Amino acid sequence: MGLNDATRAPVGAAPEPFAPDLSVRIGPLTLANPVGVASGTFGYGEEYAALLDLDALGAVYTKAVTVEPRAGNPAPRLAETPCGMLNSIGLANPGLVAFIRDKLPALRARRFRTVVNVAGAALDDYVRVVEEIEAAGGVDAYELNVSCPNVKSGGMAFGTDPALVALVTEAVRRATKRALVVKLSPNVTDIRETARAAEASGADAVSAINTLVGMAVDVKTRRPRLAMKTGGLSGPALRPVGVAAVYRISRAVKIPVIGLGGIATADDALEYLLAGADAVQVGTATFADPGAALRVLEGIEAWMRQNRVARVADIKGLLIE
Amino acid sequence: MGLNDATRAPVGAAPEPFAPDLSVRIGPLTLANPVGVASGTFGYGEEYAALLDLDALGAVYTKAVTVEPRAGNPAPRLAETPCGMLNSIGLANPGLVAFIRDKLPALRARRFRTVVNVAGAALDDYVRVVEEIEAAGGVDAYELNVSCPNVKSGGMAFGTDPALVALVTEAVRRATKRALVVKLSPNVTDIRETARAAEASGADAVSAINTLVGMAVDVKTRRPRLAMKTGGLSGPALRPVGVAAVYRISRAVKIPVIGLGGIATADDALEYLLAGADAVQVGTATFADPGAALRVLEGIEAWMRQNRVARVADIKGLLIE
Amino acid sequence: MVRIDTELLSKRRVAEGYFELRLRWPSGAGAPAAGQFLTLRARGGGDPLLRRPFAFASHDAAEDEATLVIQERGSATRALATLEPGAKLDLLGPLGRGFAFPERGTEPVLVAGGIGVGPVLFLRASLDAAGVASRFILGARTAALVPESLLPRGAGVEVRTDDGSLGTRGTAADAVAALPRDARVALFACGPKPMMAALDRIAAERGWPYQAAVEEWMACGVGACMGCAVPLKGGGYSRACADGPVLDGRLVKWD
Amino acid sequence: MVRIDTELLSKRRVAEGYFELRLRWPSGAGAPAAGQFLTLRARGGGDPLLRRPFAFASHDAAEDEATLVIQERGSATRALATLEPGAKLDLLGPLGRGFAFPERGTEPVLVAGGIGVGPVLFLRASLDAAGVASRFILGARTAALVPESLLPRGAGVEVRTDDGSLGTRGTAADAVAALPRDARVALFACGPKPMMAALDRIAAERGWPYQAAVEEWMACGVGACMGCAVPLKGGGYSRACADGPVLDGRLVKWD
Ligand SMILES: Cc1cc2nc3c(=O)[nH]c(=O)nc-3n(C[C@H](O)[C@H](O)[C@H](O)COP(=O)(O)OP(=O)(O)OC[C@H]3O[C@@H](n4cnc5c(N)ncnc54)[C@H](O)[C@@H]3O)c2cc1C
Ligand SMILES: Cc1cc2nc3c(=O)[nH]c(=O)nc-3n(C[C@H](O)[C@H](O)[C@H](O)COP(=O)(O)OP(=O)(O)OC[C@H]3O[C@@H](n4cnc5c(N)ncnc54)[C@H](O)[C@@H]3O)c2cc1C
Ligand SMILES: Cc1cc2nc3c(=O)[nH]c(=O)nc-3n(C[C@H](O)[C@H](O)[C@H](O)COP(=O)(O)O)c2cc1C
Ligand SMILES: Cc1cc2nc3c(=O)[nH]c(=O)nc-3n(C[C@H](O)[C@H](O)[C@H](O)COP(=O)(O)O)c2cc1C
Ligand code: FES
Ligand code: FES
Repeated sequence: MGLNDATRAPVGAAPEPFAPDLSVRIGPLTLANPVGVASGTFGYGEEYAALLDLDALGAVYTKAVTVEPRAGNPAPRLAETPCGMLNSIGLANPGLVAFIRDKLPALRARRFRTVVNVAGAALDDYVRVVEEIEAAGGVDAYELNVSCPNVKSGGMAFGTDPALVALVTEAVRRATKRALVVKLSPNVTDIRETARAAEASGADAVSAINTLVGMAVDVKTRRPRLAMKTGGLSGPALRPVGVAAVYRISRAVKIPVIGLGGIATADDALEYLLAGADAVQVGTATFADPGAALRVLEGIEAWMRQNRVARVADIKGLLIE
Repeated sequence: MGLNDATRAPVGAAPEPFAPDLSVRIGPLTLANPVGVASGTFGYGEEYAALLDLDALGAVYTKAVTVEPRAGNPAPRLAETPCGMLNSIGLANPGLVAFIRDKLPALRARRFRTVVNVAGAALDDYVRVVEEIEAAGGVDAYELNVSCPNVKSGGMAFGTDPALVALVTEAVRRATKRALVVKLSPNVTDIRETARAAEASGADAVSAINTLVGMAVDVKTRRPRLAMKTGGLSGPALRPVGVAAVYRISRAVKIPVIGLGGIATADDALEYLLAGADAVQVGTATFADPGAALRVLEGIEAWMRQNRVARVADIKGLLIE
Repeated sequence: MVRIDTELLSKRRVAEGYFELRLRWPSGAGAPAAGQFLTLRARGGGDPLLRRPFAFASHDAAEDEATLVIQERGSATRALATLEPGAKLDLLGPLGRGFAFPERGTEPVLVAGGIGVGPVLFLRASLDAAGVASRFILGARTAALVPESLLPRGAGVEVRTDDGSLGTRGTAADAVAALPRDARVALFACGPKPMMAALDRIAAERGWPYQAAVEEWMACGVGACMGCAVPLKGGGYSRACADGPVLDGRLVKWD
Repeated sequence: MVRIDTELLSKRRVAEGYFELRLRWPSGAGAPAAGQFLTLRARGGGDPLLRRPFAFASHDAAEDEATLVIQERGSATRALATLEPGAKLDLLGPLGRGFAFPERGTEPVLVAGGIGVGPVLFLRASLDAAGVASRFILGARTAALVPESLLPRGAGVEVRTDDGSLGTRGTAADAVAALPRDARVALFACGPKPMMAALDRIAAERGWPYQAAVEEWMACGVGACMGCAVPLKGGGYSRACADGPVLDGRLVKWD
């Protein structure tokens, strides 16, 4: 691995061809590149098919799948905040059966890696979703959403207690040999504890961060902007919180860390990779620019070329502390 | 208390004169109005004296005072982030003796209420700062900074553990009869627990929130933007987190809640007041607009007039849930 | 559905706080139908963060042009109001499902309330082009909020204002209620919720079909985020962006 | 120190990526001294959030005007570069402590590196006005980065470029090192840290006084936040905004 600050390269010197290796390993799975699209912001892939080359993505993390169909929370479910947004979707999804019947075939036909985001109200729900999708086949990995702040009796309790994170991780671990990612909540005192619990219980990677609990009030109508009052904050506003989380987690566990939260540009993603992430996800930024994830990918590749970084996994070693 | 949506008032009808009562009670203390300037963003008041009428402020929350003088953290200490900023000042302050000698006389001469923000590395430090300032006299209240994320062996440990919050609150409570505010950290799983601990231990109010732990990396230099790597996120970006915290705390405790985090306009402050705050502080916004706090105050007063709200404490009752 | 960088051709004020934007809409982008919308990115950077949805108010395939009618409400629409011809626009569209053509034998009644006028004007023009006669009712608070220059020419155009400052005093729903009960009306509407709810009551009572273009906060605009939920009477939700914005108004829970 | 809303009078490009802003600076705002700065709010709203500091490059009390020399670096300076005369500016100043006049009997040597040129030009003009002769040395990477039209007229003006494309090849510090060791030089400088550090070594070795204008990230600009800490050799920090920006260069820890 060499580092060659291209800004200092002698003017006119043609750089010799250099092809960085963009692939990333997550347990048994190899992603073609480090850039995925975040759960809940990209449906099940097809919604954005007209707008970008889906197969160029490293991975699609699906909207959460639960055992039963869920209609989701009352409206309004969205509110914009400074450089960010709040959502209280409430895990709206067609449920396990419809997912397997209606969404899986299209996902199977794609070249990108499919990571199914799994949620539930109880431990058995997580296991059941994974078992039945395993039986159906055709996905590449699971991401356990133990951290969604929008469901009262659901994810949040799991995600903030290391012992519960361990329980759910262990149980799902027994149900699949595929790559297992545990998605961590930032709404905790020390995110390293839940990360360590996931690692010790067999997770192949952790992803961080899910949304922060937030609220906004419409002063004119004097009502909370979301029907559920509080929701999850995402977008550039929370990027510093995500980068700090990834920095800390990556120094506390040995498994890969998938960084997300406010990534909109290649520089944003490189912040995460330098801070210790092995891969990244682009969420809210897709809403503003449907091609954001691909532009992030191109920018990472260009940066690696320019700086002659051979492998994505080498980037974290370049942080000067 | 009446509510009269002025936007629906018949055109041309002159509103009858209406003078809202802006005062706010915090334990034994009455603030002339609900708007203060947040600790660490306004020095000890005099720095901004040329730029606004200090005496119009409801309160000045001073930069933290510690027993010993502190030089603070290495530079750089600041970084800008989307709609926010990171700081790692490290409680730089002249120390207790110099505070009493050099800063207190000017504070005493002012009409605004002085709330001394107190920090320390150990329980005794908090008590000592309060005892000696009590002996010197001339301040109106104390705000215990048990939540500063920038000092390794300091505030953070206190602020995230309800038992420690209780300990330090009790100890300081014995040292003063003046209004005692405990400033809570948002870097916890459930901020209601630390709020309840403060209430049960004799605090007259809690203030929320302090900064969130965050980090930013300069991709060009490949270094963390702050010398201390992580720092505290403040500014509009984190306002939704603060509003949610205040909403939850205000439903968990009976003592007043002082809301802050990202307030830049009167509407921002009204979000907090509707969500359950009894008073507010303006922090980072002062950097962009030195007169921000006074404009917030004017806007709150105008809104109260327009909506015929008699007392600040009535505002929280107007939230339609 | 495409994302394109295109440009503003002209802008003009059409009522108090309302303006019409004419923009280049290249044929490769696909022809929008009445009721469909686009989303627009107001400014680079993080603030405002989300794209903003606006309904097409017209489309001219021969000229590669489309128009929007926009009301200044907040930061993004204020920024739009200051744009000059030639300004670059980042657009995504056409999105969503537009109005379905009225069944043969029905009498189409088009109802626009306030800023809902754009898609209803577009529908009127489409019906005109197909040789289908329709009634056009516009409701507004006051005369200053009526974009008179945009109103369709021809028969069957009626304006109601709350204060009677233009046209008949009253609401658009009053005008609909005044239609003969036994007419075979097909309602098409876009406007504020109270108006939409009033039309729903009339439609239910009289058994009229009712195509309603709804408005909800949106994040993705393409059906991926489940953010734009419109509650249904039977329980559950439709997505304004992908199942709508034109929904069966009699299934929507309006209050 | 005041906060004022004032306006841009003119803008001109003075080197590659450098431009000079001429702005209205009313007499009521207080006369700035060389080395003092102002902060400027780039845009309303939250992004960019903080005011940006810039040194005064000149002040004309008779005309109520001041100038800044600015380099495009990021979002705020890029936004400034697009402003047109008449644009409103939200300014706070004059801030900080400027250069102290040289002691009688010393030979003032003024050293500017890169974008540090503004305050050094201002100092030169102030000394000229006081009838004090000074040497002016400007260092830049290459000719394109030298704002030639701004360079002082008269004797003792020297330009050095790293690549020799204008003036002598070499750095500004080389030029200072070449001065006679036993001259009673008083150094005044503003520029990048490596240059400032090199001057410190020369000043220390030869016992020359050294007034250094420093640059640090700022939040408040008025001494209230402790954000702009400049580390000192003896331990502790000075605040760039309130103790500086002109500090005793021999006390600053430059690396
Ligand atoms: C399918 C669809 C079609 C639309 N067509 C048009 C159109 O043709 N012309 C037009 O002017 N507007 C239309 N709108 C509304 C338009 O999207 C909003 O006015 C715009 O997003 C406001 O952005 P802003 O930044 O100016 O205001 P903001 O600062 O975001 O909001 C200002 C205020 O406007 C209200 N508001 C804004 N957006 C919405 C919304 N989506 N739902 C409910 N209330 C809202 C809120 O009360 C808010 O407080 C449409 C919306 C949808 C969903
Ligand atoms: C007292 C003082 C006087 C100054 N005088 C001038 C002047 O006369 N002319 C001029 O062009 N600039 C001057 N500066 C620097 C100027 O403030 C910055 O260039 C400006 O804030 C950049 O804002 P931005 O949004 O364009 O760039 P940003 O996007 O904020 O930053 C772009 C890059 O510039 C660098 N940078 C920006 N600000 C600073 C800083 N304060 N310290 C170190 N590195 C920084 C960083 O590497 C950053 O990555 C001065 C700074 C200070 C503290
Ligand atoms: C509308 C929306 C829906 C989301 N739904 C889910 C979900 O179903 N499961 C999940 O694990 N995370 C969900 N998230 C969280 C995102 O995957 C991501 O963790 C978060 O938004 C931060 O990243 P961002 O700032 O790039 O959006 C959702 C986020 C948004 C904005
Ligand atoms: C530069 C800076 C210094 C701060 N110093 C202190 C401090 O000494 N004590 C404290 O309790 N909070 C301190 N804070 C936190 C603020 O008082 C406030 O809680 C936080 O910034 C959120 O409010 P805001 O978004 O309005 O700034 C500091 C914040 C900033 C930005
Ligand atoms: S806005 Fe995303 S589903 Fe409709
Ligand atoms: S910038 Fe706040 S003390 Fe200098």
